[in-house]
Amino acid sequence: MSLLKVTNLTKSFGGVSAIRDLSFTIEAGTIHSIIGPNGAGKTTLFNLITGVYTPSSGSVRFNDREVGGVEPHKLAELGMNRTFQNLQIFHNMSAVENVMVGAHLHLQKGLLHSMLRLPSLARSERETREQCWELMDFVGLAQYRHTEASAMSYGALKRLEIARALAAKPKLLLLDEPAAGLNDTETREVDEVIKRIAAQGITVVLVEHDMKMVMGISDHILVLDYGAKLAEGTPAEIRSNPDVIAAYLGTVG
Amino acid sequence: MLLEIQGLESHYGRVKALKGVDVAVKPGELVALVGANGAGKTTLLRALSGVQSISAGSIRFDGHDITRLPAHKRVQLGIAQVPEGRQVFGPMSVEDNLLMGTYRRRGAKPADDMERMYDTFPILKTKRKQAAGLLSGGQQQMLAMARALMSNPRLLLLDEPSMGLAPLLVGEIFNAVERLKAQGMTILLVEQNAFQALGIADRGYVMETGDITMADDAQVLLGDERVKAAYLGL
Amino acid sequence: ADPVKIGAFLSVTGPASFLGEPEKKTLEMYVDRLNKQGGVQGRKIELTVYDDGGAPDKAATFAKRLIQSDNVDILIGGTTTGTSMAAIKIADPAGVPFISLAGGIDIVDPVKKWVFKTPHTDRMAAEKVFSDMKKRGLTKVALISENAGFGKSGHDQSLLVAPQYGIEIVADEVYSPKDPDVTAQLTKIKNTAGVQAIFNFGFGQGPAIVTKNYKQLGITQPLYQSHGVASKDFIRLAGDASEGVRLPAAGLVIASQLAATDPQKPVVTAFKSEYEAAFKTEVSTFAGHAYDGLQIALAAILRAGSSDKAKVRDEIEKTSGYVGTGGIVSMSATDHMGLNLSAFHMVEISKGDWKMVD
Amino acid sequence: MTSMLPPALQRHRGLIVLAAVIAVLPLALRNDYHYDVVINAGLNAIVVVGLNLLIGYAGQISLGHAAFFGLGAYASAILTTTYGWPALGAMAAGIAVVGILAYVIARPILRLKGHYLAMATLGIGVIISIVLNTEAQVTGGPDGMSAAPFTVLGYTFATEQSWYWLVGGALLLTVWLSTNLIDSPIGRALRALHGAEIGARVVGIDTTRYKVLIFVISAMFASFAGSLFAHHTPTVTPSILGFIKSVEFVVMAVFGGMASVMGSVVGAVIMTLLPNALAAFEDFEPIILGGIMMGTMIFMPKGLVPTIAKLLRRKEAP
Amino acid sequence: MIESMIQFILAGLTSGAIYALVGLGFSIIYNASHVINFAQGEFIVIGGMSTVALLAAGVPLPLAIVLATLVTMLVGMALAKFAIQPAKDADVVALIIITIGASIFLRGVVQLVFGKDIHSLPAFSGETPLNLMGATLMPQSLWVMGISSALIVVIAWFFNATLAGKAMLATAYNALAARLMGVDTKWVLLSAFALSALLGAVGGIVVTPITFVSYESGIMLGLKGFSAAVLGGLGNGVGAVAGGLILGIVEALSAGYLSSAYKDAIAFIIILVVLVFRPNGLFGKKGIDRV
Ligand SMILES: Nc1ncnc2c1ncn2[C@@H]1O[C@H](COP(=O)(O)OP(=O)(O)OP(=O)(O)O)[C@@H](O)[C@H]1O
Ligand SMILES: Nc1ncnc2c1ncn2[C@@H]1O[C@H](COP(=O)(O)OP(=O)(O)OP(=O)(O)O)[C@@H](O)[C@H]1O
Ligand SMILES: CC(C)C[C@H](N)C(=O)O
Ligand SMILES: [Mg+2]
Ligand SMILES: [Mg+2]
Repeated sequence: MSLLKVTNLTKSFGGVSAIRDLSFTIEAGTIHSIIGPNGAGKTTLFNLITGVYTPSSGSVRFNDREVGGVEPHKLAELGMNRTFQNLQIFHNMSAVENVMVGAHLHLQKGLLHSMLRLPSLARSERETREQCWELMDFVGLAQYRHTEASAMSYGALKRLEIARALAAKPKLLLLDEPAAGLNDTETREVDEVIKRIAAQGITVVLVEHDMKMVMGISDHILVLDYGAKLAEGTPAEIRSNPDVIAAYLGTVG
Repeated sequence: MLLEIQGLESHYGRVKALKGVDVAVKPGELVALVGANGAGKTTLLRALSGVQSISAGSIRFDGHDITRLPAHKRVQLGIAQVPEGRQVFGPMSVEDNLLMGTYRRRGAKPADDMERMYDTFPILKTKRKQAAGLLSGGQQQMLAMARALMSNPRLLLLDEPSMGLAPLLVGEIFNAVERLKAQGMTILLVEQNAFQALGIADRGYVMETGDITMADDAQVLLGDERVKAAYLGL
Repeated sequence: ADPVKIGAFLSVTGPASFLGEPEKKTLEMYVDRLNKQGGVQGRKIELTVYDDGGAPDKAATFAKRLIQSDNVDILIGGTTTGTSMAAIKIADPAGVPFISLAGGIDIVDPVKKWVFKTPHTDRMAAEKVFSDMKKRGLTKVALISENAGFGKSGHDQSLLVAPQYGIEIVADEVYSPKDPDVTAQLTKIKNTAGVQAIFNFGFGQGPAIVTKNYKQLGITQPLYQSHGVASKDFIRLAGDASEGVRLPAAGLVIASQLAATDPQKPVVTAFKSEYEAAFKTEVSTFAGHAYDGLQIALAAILRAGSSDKAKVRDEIEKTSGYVGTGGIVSMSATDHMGLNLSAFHMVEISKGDWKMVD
Repeated sequence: MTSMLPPALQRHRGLIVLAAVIAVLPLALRNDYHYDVVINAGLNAIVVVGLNLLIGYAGQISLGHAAFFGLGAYASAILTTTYGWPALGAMAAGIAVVGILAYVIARPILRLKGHYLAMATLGIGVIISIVLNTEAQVTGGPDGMSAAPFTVLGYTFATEQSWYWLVGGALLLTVWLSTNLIDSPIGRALRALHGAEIGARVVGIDTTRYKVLIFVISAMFASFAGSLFAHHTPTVTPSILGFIKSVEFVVMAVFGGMASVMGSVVGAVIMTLLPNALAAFEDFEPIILGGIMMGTMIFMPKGLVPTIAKLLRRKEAP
Repeated sequence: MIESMIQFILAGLTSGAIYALVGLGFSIIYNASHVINFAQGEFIVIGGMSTVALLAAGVPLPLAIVLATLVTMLVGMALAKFAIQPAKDADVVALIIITIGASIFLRGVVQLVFGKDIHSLPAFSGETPLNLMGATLMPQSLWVMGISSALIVVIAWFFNATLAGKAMLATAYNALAARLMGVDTKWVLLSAFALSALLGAVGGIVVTPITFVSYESGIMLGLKGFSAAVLGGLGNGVGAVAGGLILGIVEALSAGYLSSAYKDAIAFIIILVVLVFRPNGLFGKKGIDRV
């Protein structure tokens, strides 16, 4: 059974369709990339899958359950999480607190419990902080353990979002251009991180323009153009697809 | 020298982000600046544009000391920037964003320039009445580039202009930069895509935690082992 | 000797500043003058004034401050009924004599041991107006009142006493203190069948706007105001529209028109000229309320021979035949105001000035 | 120095300092008026601590909180006098009613953002105040009404001293509960939805639920303080729940420091004492008060307590 | 009863035009800085009061109006320069508190300089009511409406058709980017305050013959103007005017047909209902945060 199944999905803004009649599936345990020209609808697709937008029509099934239009926090509970192309950092908090917010789902949230600060809460807070520090180390942010988010550079914040998403222990992780703003060496580090995430059994959906990375780690690639599917297949198939080369890769790929 | 930076220091609160940076750019030169996340590249460009406070050092532009000059006067002198994170005027239309690029060019006829931008980035033309904030990330990046060019600057500061662009467009951006250089524009280019940046640059600087650690011809840097290991992923 | 301490809390700012400001000026001027003349019984008078801005809760705090912290011997003030009522809760239990300058009848009815007041009550204003209407054969009356302290309690009193004068209230509208326009309410009144007169209860700018809108709509039935507008400011603001408006007022504003035999005449004439000489603005009855309050207090202290609070209170209650700006005051254990309708005149505005009609 | 304290105490540094101040302050209070001002400051502080949970932490502004304070006050006044309820019962009823009311209005209006939310809360405050002003048979209208004395288990709080300890205790309780709340996953969720709402939703935070929750809690704090106020003040009048009063509460919160529980206390105390202290300047009072407000916010835009805390931290650091 | 209906609407238009003028002032500063200037009401008071004082000092009305407007603009610019600009790192709430402080401060100054009396001005074209199908309207109301309409046209033109206007908007949307485009953002702030002070002063002068002016008039007018601006959609000139007129008309119709005691409450209920269905006001732009 596939983890995510998108069928005839359409989203229009005013008269313009950003996603049109799109169908595809994502198998559990794979790294699945989505590529396509700027404005092809990749981020919109992420927004539809994660509940930020409601589909105009069509269906999104996650774990065999219809989730089109379901609110993002419910999807997070079901095991979906993501990062953003336009960063969604909590600038009013420290780096590690940003990650701890990611762990929210798994923490005690009783009102009385919190207001009276029962001892179990204090303990769990301590533990969560430790775990989140480890996650920061994992994505290569060890040096930012005690930094405020507002004092971090763009590239560091991109990784912070990955750590935050991981803290939620997702089944499905959607990454929107995780390597943007990273140099080749840093990109390789993120590459490693993604592989290790996948190795833990988390299904990864990746939107990325860095073809070296995409071709290197993807099990499967979906190419979008003008909101519709242009091609689908293994990296090797995509790399040699003339339509993809014309619309997207050019000769650089 | 068109641009001469000496001993530049800058702080965020108590954190020193620039620790005495020296950089010089000759007229018509294309200079690349590479460095890891958090090295201080963005901070340097912000300081050059006058939107980041400077605690020591000096900046000379075309013979004037502009260290203390307010941002808008620097634009007037011909310094334009494509900032990190694009910084488009979200609620304003694409066209109005481009118009804002001509703000300091009184008497200019923006219409022609605008057509040129639309030729380079056709998607912007289709979207010209659309609010800039609704564009996709890559489309916004094109807009930021086009907007800066609308001011027809003498010195163009580019902070990761290829970020978020599709491979075809990355090529297009680098081509455009080369064209601008050929037309005589002076360019300071910050790029994570160090390989390509150094590939088209005359000279390059390497920045590490607020310091310039290497400065040389671009080709030399491309061949340098340390550069290869740290920035080119080789 | 220790000074005599008088504490005042007044609405020098806020919606009732129209009233509080002249009250404050009056108190300061006379205390100053008396001190130059040597004070009372050789003791200086120390006056402390706080501005409550018209807010009852602030008034209560200032009353507490005056009593507890400034240790005043007597309290004067409460420009409005609301601030006075709040302060009563402090002053009465604390056992400090308190002379209010506000109109609400609730201040002295039921009688509270330590509380007195100087202006005519809102009930008396209603009575005076209704008796004038009755005389003119106007029995169907539209009421329009300000939706706040004074207007509201005036409104309630009007409803209460109307039947005694055979008056029927056929329309009942309100407006907010700062409304820029009340033509909607007045149109409603205009369209109410049988209205013979209009009565407006309020102070500040509201009544002036009511009057102007009344003129604009070309309403022909006579317009009555309360003693809340007994200040030249009203005429100045309402302009021509105020011609023919009637209101009850104390003798002060019509000093020169009082009969030569009127015992109030010398008192009000003197006060009026002193006030106007000092401040270059025309006197209002509100200044008079403060003047009366101060005089009653000082007289009581003189008679008591000390500022002992209990003695002073007893002496205030014994005030008898004091000729003030509001009338001739004779208090008793059951009447802590001591005024009757006789000193309340019906005044009509004519050629931009007050004209006594009764 | 403070870093030597065990963590539990360190978390409550502010609370400990506050308790110490409350304990010794009576030495400086010379008469009932002084007590009165301090008691009012304490009551305001309770409202503002709650309001700051909403504004400072969750980033949702309310320009109508005086209405909740006022409703609590009127509930206590009406129930204890007209209906003869016991004080605590009336207080609980007031808190419950305000909580329910806040819950009902929270859902539709908390979808609004920024100034639109400010407008909506302001409107609700004004509407409630007009109702209380107009329905004079129940509320006494503009003249207001009084509550019965505050009697708990046969003990009547009659003296200012007894009120001082009562309000001091209530404030400490409020501060303690609020600090705990902030320092929990719930508090973090509130700050997160302030920082980036979509980001918060996507990692699993039901932002609507938390906004409603904190709106209701802060309204209930206000109602609680309002009930106490009703029993302490001679008369409850509509002026305590006007728009101006709501603005005052917000000013206190921002002045003391957004997202700072102790800031709220300090802000409330200063902004309550200041007008009293300036009363002697008569006509110059507004100029001085306005000047102080502007000056403080210009030079300490984060508010008093966070700015001073930052300065102290800088000194402490090696 | 069509006559009274017309009368109610005329009454509403009179109040509404006043609210609209104040609302426009809020919108301009909002457009340039996203600050809600709670001292906007004070601009009205300063404009009105200075005119009154100058008239009393023997200055002829037209000159008095010009001088009073200049005084108010100076005050507005001083406010921007000394109170708003220095607080550059402050977030919006802190700036709002500054403007609240400024309003208290200015109220104090006005009270000291001009006293606490309530003042009026002579109506510009007499006090003879105009008759309109049996309903009446003061000529001054036409002045208020006329001037509001003229100002809205000018303002709409400024923001939609001039680069300076667009630069002002751009500054509010993204001050950093505006500076990188060469916009002198300090100057923008200064001119926005000057402009909205001008609007306030003009408003104060034309409404004083109707509503009077005193040092405290600014509070209520400020509240109504803010409501008008939000109802219409912040930053939108047409919206502010529509919001003001709707507010005025709802108040008048409620007073006329429902209950004068609850007319203000009804107006706020309408605002709430509108906001529930249109969270950015009637004409406000939808938020455009993309992720
Ligand atoms: N809320 C919206 N309103 C209007 N148009 C939108 C909206 N969101 C997206 N669009 C349009 O839909 C198209 C797809 O945008 P999207 O952000 O999904 O592209 P993308 O594939 O992620 O591109 P990029 O690689 O540049 O990030 C774009 O043309 C964009 O302008
Ligand atoms: N607003 C800020 N407050 C405090 N520190 C900051 C702030 N912005 C940046 N810094 C710090 O200053 C240093 C330089 O940051 P800068 O953004 O200039 O780096 P960069 O070289 O542009 O990195 P990137 O490649 O990630 O964009 C970093 O250590 C960063 O953490
Ligand atoms: C006319 C005045 C005597 C009114 C009085 N100040 C009051 O508010 O009650
Ligand atoms: Mg995208
Ligand atoms: Mg950077």
